[in-house]
Amino acid sequence: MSSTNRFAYFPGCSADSTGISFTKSAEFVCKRIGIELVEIPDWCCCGTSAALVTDKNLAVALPARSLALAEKMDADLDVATGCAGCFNSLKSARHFAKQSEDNRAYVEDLIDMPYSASNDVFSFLEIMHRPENQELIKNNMVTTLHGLKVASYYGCALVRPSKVCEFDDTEDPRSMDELIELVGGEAIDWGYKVECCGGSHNISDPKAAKKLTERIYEDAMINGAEAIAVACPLCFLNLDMREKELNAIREAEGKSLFNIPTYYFTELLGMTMGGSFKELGIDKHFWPAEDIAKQALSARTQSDDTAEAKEVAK
Amino acid sequence: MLLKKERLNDILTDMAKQARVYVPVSPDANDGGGVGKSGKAKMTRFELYSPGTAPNFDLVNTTMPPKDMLFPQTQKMYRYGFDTEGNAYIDIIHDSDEVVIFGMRSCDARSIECMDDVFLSMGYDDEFYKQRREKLATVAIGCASVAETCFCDSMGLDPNAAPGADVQLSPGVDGQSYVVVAQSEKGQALVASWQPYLEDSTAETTQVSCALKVNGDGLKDKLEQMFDHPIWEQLSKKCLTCGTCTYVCPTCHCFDISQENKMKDGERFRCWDSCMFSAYSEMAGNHNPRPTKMPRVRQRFMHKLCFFEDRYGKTLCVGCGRCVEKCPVALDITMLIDDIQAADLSKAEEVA
Amino acid sequence: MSRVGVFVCHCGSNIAGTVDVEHVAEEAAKLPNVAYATTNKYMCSDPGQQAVREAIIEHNLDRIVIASCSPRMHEATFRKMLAGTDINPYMLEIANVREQCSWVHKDKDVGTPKAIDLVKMAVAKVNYDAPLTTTTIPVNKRALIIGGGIAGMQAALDIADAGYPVTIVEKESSLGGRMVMLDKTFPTMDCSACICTPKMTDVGAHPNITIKTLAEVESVGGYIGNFEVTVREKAKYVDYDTCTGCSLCETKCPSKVDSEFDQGLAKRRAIYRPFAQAVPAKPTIDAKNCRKLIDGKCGVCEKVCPVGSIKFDDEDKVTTEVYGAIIVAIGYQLIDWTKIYGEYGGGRFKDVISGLQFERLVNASGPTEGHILRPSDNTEPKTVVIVKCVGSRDPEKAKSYCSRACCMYAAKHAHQYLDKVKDARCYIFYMDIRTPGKGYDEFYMNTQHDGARYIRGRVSKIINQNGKLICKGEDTLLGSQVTVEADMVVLETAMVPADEANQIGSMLGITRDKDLWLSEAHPKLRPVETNSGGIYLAGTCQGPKDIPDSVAQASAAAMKVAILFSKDELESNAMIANSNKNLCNGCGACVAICPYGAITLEEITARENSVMVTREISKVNPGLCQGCGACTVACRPGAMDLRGFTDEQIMREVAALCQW
Amino acid sequence: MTAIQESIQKRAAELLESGEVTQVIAWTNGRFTNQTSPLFIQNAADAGKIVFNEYCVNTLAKYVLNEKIAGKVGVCVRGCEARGINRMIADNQLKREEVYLLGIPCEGMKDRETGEALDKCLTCTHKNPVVYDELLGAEVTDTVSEEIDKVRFAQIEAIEGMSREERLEYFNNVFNSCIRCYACREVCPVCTCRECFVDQLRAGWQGKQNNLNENRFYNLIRVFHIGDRCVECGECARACPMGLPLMELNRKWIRDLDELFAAGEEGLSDELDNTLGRYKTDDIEEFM
Amino acid sequence: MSVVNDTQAAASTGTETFEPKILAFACHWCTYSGADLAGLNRMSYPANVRVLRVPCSGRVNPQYILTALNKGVDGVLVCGCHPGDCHYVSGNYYAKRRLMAFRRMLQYTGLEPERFQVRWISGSEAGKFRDTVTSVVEQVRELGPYKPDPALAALIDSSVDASNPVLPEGGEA
Repeated sequence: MSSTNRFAYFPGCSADSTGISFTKSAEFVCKRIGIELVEIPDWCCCGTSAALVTDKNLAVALPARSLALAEKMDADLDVATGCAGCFNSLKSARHFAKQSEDNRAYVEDLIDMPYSASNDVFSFLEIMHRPENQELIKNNMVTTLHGLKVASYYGCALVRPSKVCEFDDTEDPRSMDELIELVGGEAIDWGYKVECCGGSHNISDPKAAKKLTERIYEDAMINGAEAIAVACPLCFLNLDMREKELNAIREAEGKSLFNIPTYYFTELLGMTMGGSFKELGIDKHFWPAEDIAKQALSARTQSDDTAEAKEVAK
Repeated sequence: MLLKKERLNDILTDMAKQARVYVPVSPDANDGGGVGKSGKAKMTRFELYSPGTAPNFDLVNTTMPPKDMLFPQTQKMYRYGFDTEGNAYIDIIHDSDEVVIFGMRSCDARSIECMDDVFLSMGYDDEFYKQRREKLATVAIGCASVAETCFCDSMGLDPNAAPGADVQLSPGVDGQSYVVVAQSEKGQALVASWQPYLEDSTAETTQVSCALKVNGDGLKDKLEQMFDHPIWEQLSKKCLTCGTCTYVCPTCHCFDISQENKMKDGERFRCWDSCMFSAYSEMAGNHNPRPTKMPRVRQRFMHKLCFFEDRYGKTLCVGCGRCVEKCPVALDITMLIDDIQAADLSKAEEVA
Repeated sequence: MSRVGVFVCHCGSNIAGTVDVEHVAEEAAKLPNVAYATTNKYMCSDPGQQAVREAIIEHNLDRIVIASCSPRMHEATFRKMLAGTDINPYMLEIANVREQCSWVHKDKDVGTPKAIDLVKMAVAKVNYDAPLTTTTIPVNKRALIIGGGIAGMQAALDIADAGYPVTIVEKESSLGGRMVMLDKTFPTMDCSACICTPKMTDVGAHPNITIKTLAEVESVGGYIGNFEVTVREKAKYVDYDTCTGCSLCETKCPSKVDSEFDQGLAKRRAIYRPFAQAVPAKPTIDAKNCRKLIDGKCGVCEKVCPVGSIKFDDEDKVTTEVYGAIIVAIGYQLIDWTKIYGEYGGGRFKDVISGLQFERLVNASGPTEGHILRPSDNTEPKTVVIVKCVGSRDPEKAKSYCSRACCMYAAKHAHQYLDKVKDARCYIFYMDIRTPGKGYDEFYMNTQHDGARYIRGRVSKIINQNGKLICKGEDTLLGSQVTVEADMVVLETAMVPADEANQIGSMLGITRDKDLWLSEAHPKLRPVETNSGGIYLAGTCQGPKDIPDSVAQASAAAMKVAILFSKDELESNAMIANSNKNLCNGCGACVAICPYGAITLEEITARENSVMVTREISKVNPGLCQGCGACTVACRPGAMDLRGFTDEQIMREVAALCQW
Repeated sequence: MTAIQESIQKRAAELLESGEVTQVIAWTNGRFTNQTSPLFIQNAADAGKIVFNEYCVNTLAKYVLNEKIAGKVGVCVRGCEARGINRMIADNQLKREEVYLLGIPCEGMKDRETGEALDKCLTCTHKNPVVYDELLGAEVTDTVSEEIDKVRFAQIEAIEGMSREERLEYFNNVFNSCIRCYACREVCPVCTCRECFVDQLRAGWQGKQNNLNENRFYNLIRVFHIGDRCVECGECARACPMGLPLMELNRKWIRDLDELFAAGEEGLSDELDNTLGRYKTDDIEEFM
Repeated sequence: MSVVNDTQAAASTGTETFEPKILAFACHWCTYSGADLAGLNRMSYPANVRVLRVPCSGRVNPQYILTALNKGVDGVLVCGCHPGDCHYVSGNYYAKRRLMAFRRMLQYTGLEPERFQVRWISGSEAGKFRDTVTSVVEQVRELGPYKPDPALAALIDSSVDASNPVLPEGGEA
């Protein structure tokens, strides 16, 4: 693991589209706390989901190619990526190559490029969770979340399988919760941190997918969440984009409606560092997210939290 | 008489029909190998000649001396046991072949004289040695060059002449021929058998002398007073007490008699032993009069340079330089002689 | 010259049928040193043995070879026979011409020459046999038992009843171990305390038993019959000689801390007995929580104590004593599931409890006086989910082994719950049901009849929602997902070795398996012995087991000790390793390799080449050496040899064999 | 080199003068050009005899066993000597305090006849001493190539690549050439038995005859005895008057133990931990 | 010359099929009892094998194996308890390491792998004992006699004089 805050950056396909808010907010936070991201030249599709099911070789070759390019660019840089899908395929490819000399040679053969698999791969969550970066985040805060009740949703790809991801507890991850608490939010205890969001079923079996998404909102609501934090553009999409559809169905069924906006954890961090909603991409959400964010930041500034906020802001 | 080098092979081939002929061979000459290809040692020795063997008569000295032909490293002596009826028997094992050592140097020829003294004089003949000795003929070749370790002329030898050999070949200055002189009856018979290949002429022969000179004057007399001299302690420190010097020495002739017993029969044999080994002087009951390296080193050099001369009138070192070259720690007999000559005798008395 | 007698057995037709025994004897007679060779119909019979005895005298034999059945069969018989003659019992070799010759070869032409060879080998070896004797080691007839749980107590009582003094070293302040924490025991459902506490009392009152509580073994030296053991008894701050156990101090102490005995479900004081029936029935002060000992303010107990037994200046007591045998009964602990199972809340859900916590909840003298109440809100749970194999049989996350007792106590918990709570529902998630034991399967069936619903599958997730514990899992029999809304979840967690296992193991030279359970000497045939002579295992320190098994093993270990103590002196094995001090260069390779710790280095000073030299040589303890010979091969100098199987003997056998 | 020679001379004189050691073991010149020989000095005045150049082919470690009887021994240690010293301590033949180690970084020595690097130095993996009391001269920074194992085991692989018949012939040639002078044994810092198995005539391990069988037995058992402890100083092969490739036997053992049981290199510490004196229950299984 | 001892005669005359000599080291606790069990079950296997009982496979010094081959057996088999089952806890683990390395060494220097084998055979594996012994005998029979030093045998017989069957004078003790 490199100890510096300089990384080869793998943006992934969602970076400028569905995941624009993640990209904007993550880059904002990185800039503030001095994490330098050097985009990997000529990076390509990480091969997640699509390649994995069609061709095993492709599933290794695609991410390995980008990793090899990163290595070529600067052999000392570890790779950073935001998207959990990208993270998982990159990390898996490296894990495969690391397992034996034969595997590594096989990968080199596939991509026709030298690849030593020495550089590690990290997600933004893991990077920002590092103690030294937590310290930096704390130093850059200008306000807090004032006890905003946040359910941290990790999804499937960040922590599983544990032998590949080598990050946090597979069943009960805590890293995002700790970051939320760091910036003054209240990380609520809930049960669906790592349950399937149904994303992959949305094309093949949308009905099943909605059920999976719904139970996440449900548990968040029951446990009093005012917001859900995510660390993956796919999770985000599946929650944020579906909330309206879910409410429509629930309304028909006579069930209570959800009103829980979803944020990238980087947006929440960015907010406390003084980033504007536009800078962070909070204005780009499907489900309106600005109001609750505003409330969290300002409405309670007059409340009892003021003293504490100042304390933290220091 | 003159022998052209190109006729050597004819002579050897002829002789090999009558006798076992041993000639100096370097492994490179025969299989082009050396370690790494064949596993054969990087060393030269006398090997049994057969057509196809490529002798190397230009070697100044073989790594291993030719003493093995007379005094093999392992010599079976007899078998014994119980026969099927339960009666004891003993069968003596004899060698019966004629042997010619062809191409030995003056030093090696002298070494045979030393061994003759040991095994065939002073009223006791060693049967096993005698058998082999009687069937041995030696052909010496005078040295055309010397090695840096050669010092035979300091030990009273002449690199150009080996009076003890049955035949002396002296290399001509042209490098193409040898002058042949028979020096004994056996030699005359041998030379007679070569007649078809010899020319009745003569040539000027090369004369060489050793570059390494050692002062052996008064050495024996001085050593006689030095048994208890402290110098031995210092001289022996570097010795590993391996048997290299004794095994490459052409005159070392110590042996051990041992046997291999099976249940109902066994074999007695003798094999080289070395005064450098601790077991050499160990007695029944484990007492060892030479328990450490100092007395062993002292014994070896005293024997070579003093005791042997006492008994047989000649020094047991023939100046071949093999031990000088092969000692893994450069415990050099010539330097040792220098040290002895430089030693202060009064110290020996102090200790004594 | 030795005088060997060779005796070839016909074994009726067993040998004579395919081996020409007369010819074998004829050939044997021709072998060197064979003074006499004969045959006999049945060598092992009385007349056969008598014939040997007579031949020994008549032919002045000094060693014998018997060509007969396997030495595994009658070597001991013939040794015993020789013991009655002038010949040392070890001057004997057996040629196995039955099992390994006449029985496996059908043809006399094949069997006979082979038999002759086998005799040759035996003769070759017997020529180099040397008379062997055994040495004796004194036995100190005092036993040390480490651990005062049910296994330790049982072993202590058995040994003490046999008349030998016993010392129990217990790390807690009372005997009882885990068993006394349990409510009831399966399958009889008798009250655990009712059967355990009388044992504790018996132990406490037994004249042959000394109890050292709050004590730890610090070091162990010596060997079988002669262990030198140093024990540290921690300061109790209460003078047990004067304390009457009135417990007045306990009621007045102002410090309240979580009770270990009640698994954190109740509080205790800083001066306390872990539970009412503790033995010794006297309190100790927990220095970490005692206000007086922390900052000098308080001392209430001292004030209220009617007999002045409180001693705040009490110190640890370290004693070293000699024992002849040691039984290790340090038990087990439950795996700390909270660090491993995030999917079960990782300890954050108050109503997800361990089986041992349930035991305390259901216990009449427990924190709820036997009412099953949720720890979170003291309400009665109407639905309870029991999850089995938490940490067991889970090589990915925890342990790969089965903890053996959980199937039964899960059934017990279900039974107790369904018995105590009306209209209750109980679901048991299981992988397999393993109920081998008397009355065990019946008990499990009864539990099912009680209404416990067994679901075959693991719980994959517990979600805390509105005070309910949503347990998600799979019913692998139905092949469908199941979700149970539970009020309380009981995790039947894996047994793992006690924290001390590693340290005690290395102190006593007991190997540990991959999970750190202490290893028995042989998994089948020596289940309570260890590789260190005189050290035995009892109870769960050797591996997970239930109470009856623990007790049985404890009695077995006690029996082993009683057998040891029945002799005043131990006779060592005769065929043991032996170091030649002239050859030994003290390299210590044998010391490292000996599985019994039988070899030590010893300094000797001797004259060598007229100089006095001090050097180390290896020395074999005849009491510990079992004669495996592993050291002999490790000994490059050839100093170590094995009596009865010396290098020389084996080489002679090889040589004889090579001449067939 | 000259600087190191001077430091050795200086320190040897000081150590002897101060009485810290009773003797210093180093090298001195032999009779012939580029020939050196082990040197033992007891007087500071003799320190000038000490030579250190690129022909110091002798590894001095074994000497301390004999010399320590007279008192603490100062000895020059390069990588090879240092590992030998460690090994002798591990084997309980020597105590660390019985020797004073003058550490010398070494880039390898040359053969006086060919002027080429010695075989044993080509495969050296520790150019700096692994243990010493003081280091004379700067550590050799040009450390060991990562490819060293290819060199170390090149011969082994070449031989393994031969057919069985070829290997048999190859080693029969080796064993046939052995004269059993035991220089390999005497020079070896691992051979520390009080009486070698060869000399234990009563046990009858080794016949005294010189023939292929007995020579094979000697050479293979020599390796069995030292194989898991060999510090690869290469002295056995260098000392062999017949020039036999003895390290090809040692190295085979070394590599097998490393491959099978992760033995690693010997002589890096002075703790006793013989590869054949321990086991793992999950050791590789070939004999089911 | 006449003296050829009986054993040599036996070896050299029965030429139709070569019958190898196999030495099997068997540990007392497992393999030896496995071999006994094979007898008890009246299994049959070739008579070429001679079992040498040792307490434990850890007692088997590699030196025995080479000695046995040198002295004239054609193959050596070492058997012990299965790893983990050693009566003495660890003997067979040590044996495994030693013999594995030694076996590789013998093969490296040119020995046929079939001539030295190691097998774990428990007290109940009578069938495995029979099968192992049978297969080793067959394999070695296929290889032919072990001739470690062909030159040596020829040399010994070249010159024996039986005409002088007396003790030499002054013979050594």
